[in-house]
Amino acid sequence: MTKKLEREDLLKAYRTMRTIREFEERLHTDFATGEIPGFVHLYAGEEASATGVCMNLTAEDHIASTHRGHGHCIAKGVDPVGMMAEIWGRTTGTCKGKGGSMHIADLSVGMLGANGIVGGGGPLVCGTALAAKLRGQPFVSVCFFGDGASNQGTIFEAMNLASVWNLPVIFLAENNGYAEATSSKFSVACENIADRASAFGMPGVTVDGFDFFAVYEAAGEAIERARNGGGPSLVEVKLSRYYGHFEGDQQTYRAPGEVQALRDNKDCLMQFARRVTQSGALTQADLDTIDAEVKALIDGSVVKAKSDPKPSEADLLTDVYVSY
Amino acid sequence: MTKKLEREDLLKAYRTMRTIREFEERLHTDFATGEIPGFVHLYAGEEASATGVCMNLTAEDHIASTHRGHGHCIAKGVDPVGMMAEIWGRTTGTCKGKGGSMHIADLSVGMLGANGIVGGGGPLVCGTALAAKLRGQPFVSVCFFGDGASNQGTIFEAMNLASVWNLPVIFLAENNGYAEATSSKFSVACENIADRASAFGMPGVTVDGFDFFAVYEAAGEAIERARNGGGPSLVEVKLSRYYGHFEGDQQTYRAPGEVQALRDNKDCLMQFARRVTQSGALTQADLDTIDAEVKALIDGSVVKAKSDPKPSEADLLTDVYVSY
Amino acid sequence: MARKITYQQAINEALDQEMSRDQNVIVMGEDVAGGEGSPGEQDAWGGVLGVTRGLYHKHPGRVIDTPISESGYVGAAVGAACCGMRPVAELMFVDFLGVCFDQIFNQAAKFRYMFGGKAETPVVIRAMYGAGFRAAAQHSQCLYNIFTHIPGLKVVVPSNPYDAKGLLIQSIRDNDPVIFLEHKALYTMEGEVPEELYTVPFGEAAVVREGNDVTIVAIGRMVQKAQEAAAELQKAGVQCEIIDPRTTSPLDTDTILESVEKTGRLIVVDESHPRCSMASDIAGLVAENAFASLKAPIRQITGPHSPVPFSDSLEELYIPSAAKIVAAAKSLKEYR
Amino acid sequence: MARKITYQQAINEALDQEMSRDQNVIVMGEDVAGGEGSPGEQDAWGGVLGVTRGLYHKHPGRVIDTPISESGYVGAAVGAACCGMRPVAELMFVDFLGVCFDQIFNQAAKFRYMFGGKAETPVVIRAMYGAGFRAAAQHSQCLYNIFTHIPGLKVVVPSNPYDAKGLLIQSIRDNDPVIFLEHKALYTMEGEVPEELYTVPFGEAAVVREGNDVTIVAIGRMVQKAQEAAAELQKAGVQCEIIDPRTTSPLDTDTILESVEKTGRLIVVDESHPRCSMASDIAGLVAENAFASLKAPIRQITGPHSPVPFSDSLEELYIPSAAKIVAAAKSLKEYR
Ligand SMILES: Cc1ncc(C[n+]2csc(CCOP(=O)(O)OP(=O)(O)O)c2C)c(N)n1
Ligand SMILES: Cc1ncc(C[n+]2csc(CCOP(=O)(O)OP(=O)(O)O)c2C)c(N)n1
Ligand SMILES: [Mg+2]
Ligand SMILES: [Mg+2]
Repeated sequence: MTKKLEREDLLKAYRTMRTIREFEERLHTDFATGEIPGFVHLYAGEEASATGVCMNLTAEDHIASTHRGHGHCIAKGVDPVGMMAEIWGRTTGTCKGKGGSMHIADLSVGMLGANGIVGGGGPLVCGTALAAKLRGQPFVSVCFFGDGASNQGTIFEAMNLASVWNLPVIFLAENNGYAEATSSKFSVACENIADRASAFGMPGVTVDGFDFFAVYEAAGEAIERARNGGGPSLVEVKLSRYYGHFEGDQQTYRAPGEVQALRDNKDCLMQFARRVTQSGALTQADLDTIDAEVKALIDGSVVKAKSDPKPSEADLLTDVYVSY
Repeated sequence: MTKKLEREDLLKAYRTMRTIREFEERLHTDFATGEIPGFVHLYAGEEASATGVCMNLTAEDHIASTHRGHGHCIAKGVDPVGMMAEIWGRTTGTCKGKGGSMHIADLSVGMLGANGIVGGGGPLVCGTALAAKLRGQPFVSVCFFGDGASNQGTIFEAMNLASVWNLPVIFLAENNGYAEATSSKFSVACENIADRASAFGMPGVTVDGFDFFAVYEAAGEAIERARNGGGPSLVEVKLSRYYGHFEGDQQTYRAPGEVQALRDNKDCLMQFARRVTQSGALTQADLDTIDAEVKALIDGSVVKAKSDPKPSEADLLTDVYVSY
Repeated sequence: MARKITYQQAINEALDQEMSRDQNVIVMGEDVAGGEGSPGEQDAWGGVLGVTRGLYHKHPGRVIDTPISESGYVGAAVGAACCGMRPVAELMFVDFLGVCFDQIFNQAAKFRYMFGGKAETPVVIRAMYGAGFRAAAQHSQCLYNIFTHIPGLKVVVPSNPYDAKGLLIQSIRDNDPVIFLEHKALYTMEGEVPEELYTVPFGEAAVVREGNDVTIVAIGRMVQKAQEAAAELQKAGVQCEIIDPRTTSPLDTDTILESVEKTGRLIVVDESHPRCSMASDIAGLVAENAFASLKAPIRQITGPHSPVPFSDSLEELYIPSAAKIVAAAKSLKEYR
Repeated sequence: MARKITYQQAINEALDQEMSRDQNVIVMGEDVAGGEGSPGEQDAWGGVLGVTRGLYHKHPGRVIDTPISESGYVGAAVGAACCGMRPVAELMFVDFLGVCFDQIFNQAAKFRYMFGGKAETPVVIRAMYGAGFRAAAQHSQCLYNIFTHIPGLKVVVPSNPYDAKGLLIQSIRDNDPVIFLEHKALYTMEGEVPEELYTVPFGEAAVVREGNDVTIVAIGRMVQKAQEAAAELQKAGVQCEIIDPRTTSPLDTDTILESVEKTGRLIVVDESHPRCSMASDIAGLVAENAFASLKAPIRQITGPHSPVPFSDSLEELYIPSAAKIVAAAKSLKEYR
């Protein structure tokens, strides 16, 4: 049984989801001004996944993320202010401006990095999990990956390896239906990604990724099993991204109205708010307070990012090696 | 239904299996003299697999093979005399002495090459199958791979790709229980390799690889389905190699008596001979004739290989490119 | 030949025209067919930056989307080439070679030799390379050095629209495996490009500018930087000869050596990292074969020995600049 | 230090002693633990050529067999390194980098930089390289060039048992990702090796032989060829200075440049293919930084631009020979 969610937990979950949403909506707006450099892949719409999973984790647990990594970072505890500065290419960024959106990492909170290489995280979490296992520590590792990534050899190899070594790893497939413009119905040769679990001798389950509580429960179960030496699991969450593959993508490959319908009917924040207020666990005022605080936080992060300095020539060649 | 085996077919099957066996036994003997260069991985014991599969194929069909490729080559119709010369490093070899045991290929009979890279053949057969499909030709492609290779990312990717593109490919897993010294019970995280088929939306079946007829039937069914546009299949044959991973391997990782027991009780040639003579389909004299002819062929191939010339300086830089 | 189109359009046109000419030409890659299986508009994308857009409808069945399985589909392209197809596989960013390199360098590149000359593998692998997009360390590399090192591969680095079209057509018709690298910062570059089919041969460098003082060999996008520098240097009385090798393998060594024999001074400009680079390759070539003509040290101007940084402030410092070339040329001219 | 052991034993000993000293050191790879799950003798193998044999019993639980999933387990080693382990992953043959290169060059090599200095990845990847075993095109390559090109990696190419031990210990203790390459033809080479732990630092070349006429920089196994040649040349009155860089990244440029400043002549001997090679790298270095001292062209002696052939008759022609070095040195000495 996963831990029951107390008031504090619910507040935290909501705050996390709202922070991610606000962060992404703000980036969407700011990107349109042309000021934000590089590629930005937004996580808006998928907040319940990162949050539902990471609510089961501590800073000693590890996660590996993807190109669409902002949500995972925030949920795992990376400071959004540093993240915003990073995305704006500032020295105050999480990675001092050298990584950018696709490479935000913070090992101090167990965040192994967004990753520009689809499927890159699978092998890495086998390593962090192996370390925990060899040291006799009860830490688990989670690899987030997409439906597109589910066809990458690294992910398959990692699932087999985790099973063979009986590692505390959760393979968390975020099936948002698309890899860039390509449908997962085309690219994944079986019905559900979770069906692949049996090929690697592990349990697999598919859950509604718009429902924070469903994700929290399913991931929690897998994480608890892993923590107790029960080995790896595959958890598939079905969800959707609201924005394009990256900013600039017009999404004409999607059905007209597809996103709007999801926003209107399935939105994870909306569902969460309805459920916790209807059950009386939280009040609308609780949520409004968080909304306001989060908005201020993100606004502030942008103001700061814009005025923070960019790295200079002296930074170009530092940190290639520890020593050389 | 796979084609019924007539007398000529049975003679051909036996001749193929006997040729492989004789070829490999002879290499085993000759390797011990120290005269044969490089790495040699023998197929002895596994003849029913290559033969049972390739009896369903024509020269227009393609196969991709492995480091343990001699059997696949012979069964697909590569000339054993050229192969022997190749293994001895002679200009008269199938690859003019430039490839050696691990790279014997003959595209004129649809043999895409042994492969020094475990799992290398999976992607390649997706290409030959795609070509046939685009051209509207009824040709199939078979990828032979081992239990060890079944954990390589390339094989997983190829299975998914073949399924997504609905290609006429048969993934033929030769599960001989070991990858070098490592057990397939350790390395393959599910019970049977064939269990992985469902992860890629294709049928999977496991058969006794000592039984030529079982392999012939199972592969035949999958091949016919593929020829008729029914897409890829995974066929696992369980079998054993009699010799070490490569020549020189003492096989101390195997149970004492393991190989001898298989030779005594399961040998594919023995079983085949018993069945066809008992049913009256062939006589012992038929088989003896083939044995003698094969022995003469292989003896002759060695004599020839030993006296054939080695390549010379003029050959070193030819055939790197078609033109450069 | 007054028509001007972009580098990106030139590539699209080469693919289109070759597909029309030869049914064996197929295009495959992620989203090259616009997003297979998706419910909206067909051919919505044409690869990530739209380079193959429009081919899907013109060449039904021959523009093929793939799962994100680079080893799988690049290897499939190699296999298809073995039986006479002429596949053009798109690797999107060359930085992704790490997930499919085996199929390129151990399979495609070596078949012909390993098989004693009995195989032809006319596959083309297209990929974007280069810095300047704020795309950071995993989406900004050059990596042509790695391909150039491998016998059996040919490596093409067009620097302008005309060459892009002619070299891509040559790549498709060529009977060996070809790595065709497109600098992403050149996609919008315009230039005169004939409408008809033509080829630019491999191993023939272009002398982009003639001059007697310093030879500048520049790769891909760096040709532009060399041209900027040369215009500047002209004012300072330094006459540069600019050579664009167009293909790094085969390399037109004669043109390079002849130029250095004339000028006695060499700068190589290569956006990639410095170690075991095209810069060092050409420097080594000249130090061995035109030594007697050299009047000054050979200068290599490359990106630094560091990953490509994200922040624009750093990335601009990272990329070799015209200013560096100017300074190097002047110092060579003054060298005694 | 009179004890003599082989190169292979030196590597085994370094692993053994480091594993005893530091519990964070683990060894993983195919059959390095002798064949997990098999019914017969335990620790039957120790990697394919027995290099890790015996470690399994001495260090229970820390010598770990893997499936044939190089991306998987090399990446796992990288991930484990990120949280303070010191994994030594064996890639068996370096030729297999093509199935796991991404985890090495885009992940391990770039973490520190991409993450703004906030990561350490002390992973070691051991692999065999080189020709001479009649192992043909996919099991005989050098490929150190490729690793050397990549910023963030360190690349080690020991040429003798003493260095093998000391450099491997340094590799394990080093806080950056290290590629440790073992020439398979050196495994049986004997040499004096101290029993105690010691390190050989990175970026410090060994001057293997002193001489005034020609500098020979030789990589890995080529140091032996250079020594053979130097002995021969001595008789002909040509005094060679032989430099073994020991690590190609970092490279001890000072020792190389100082030597060329003394001799004025350089030969680089590199078993790999010629293009974008260590041979060209060092030639380029010297042509830029010791130009004024050069009395003759820089000669590169490498394997040819072809895959490694199988037949012994061809493979012997493929590998750079002492005779070629002798001829080159003589021609440089006579160069006017
Ligand atoms: C190895 C590799 N191949 C291709 C890409 C380009 N690419 C980046 S994201 C992406 C789609 C990923 O789809 P999915 O895994 O479903 O994640 P999503 O974007 O839907 O979150 C692709 C093809 C890449 N970065 N790395
Ligand atoms: C990519 C790669 N990894 C490792 C090897 C080394 N290797 C050669 S054969 C082999 C074992 C293969 O086992 P399996 O697939 O079961 O085939 P079998 O030898 O049993 O026929 C290994 C590990 C290789 N050649 N290529
Ligand atoms: Mg997706
Ligand atoms: Mg096996």
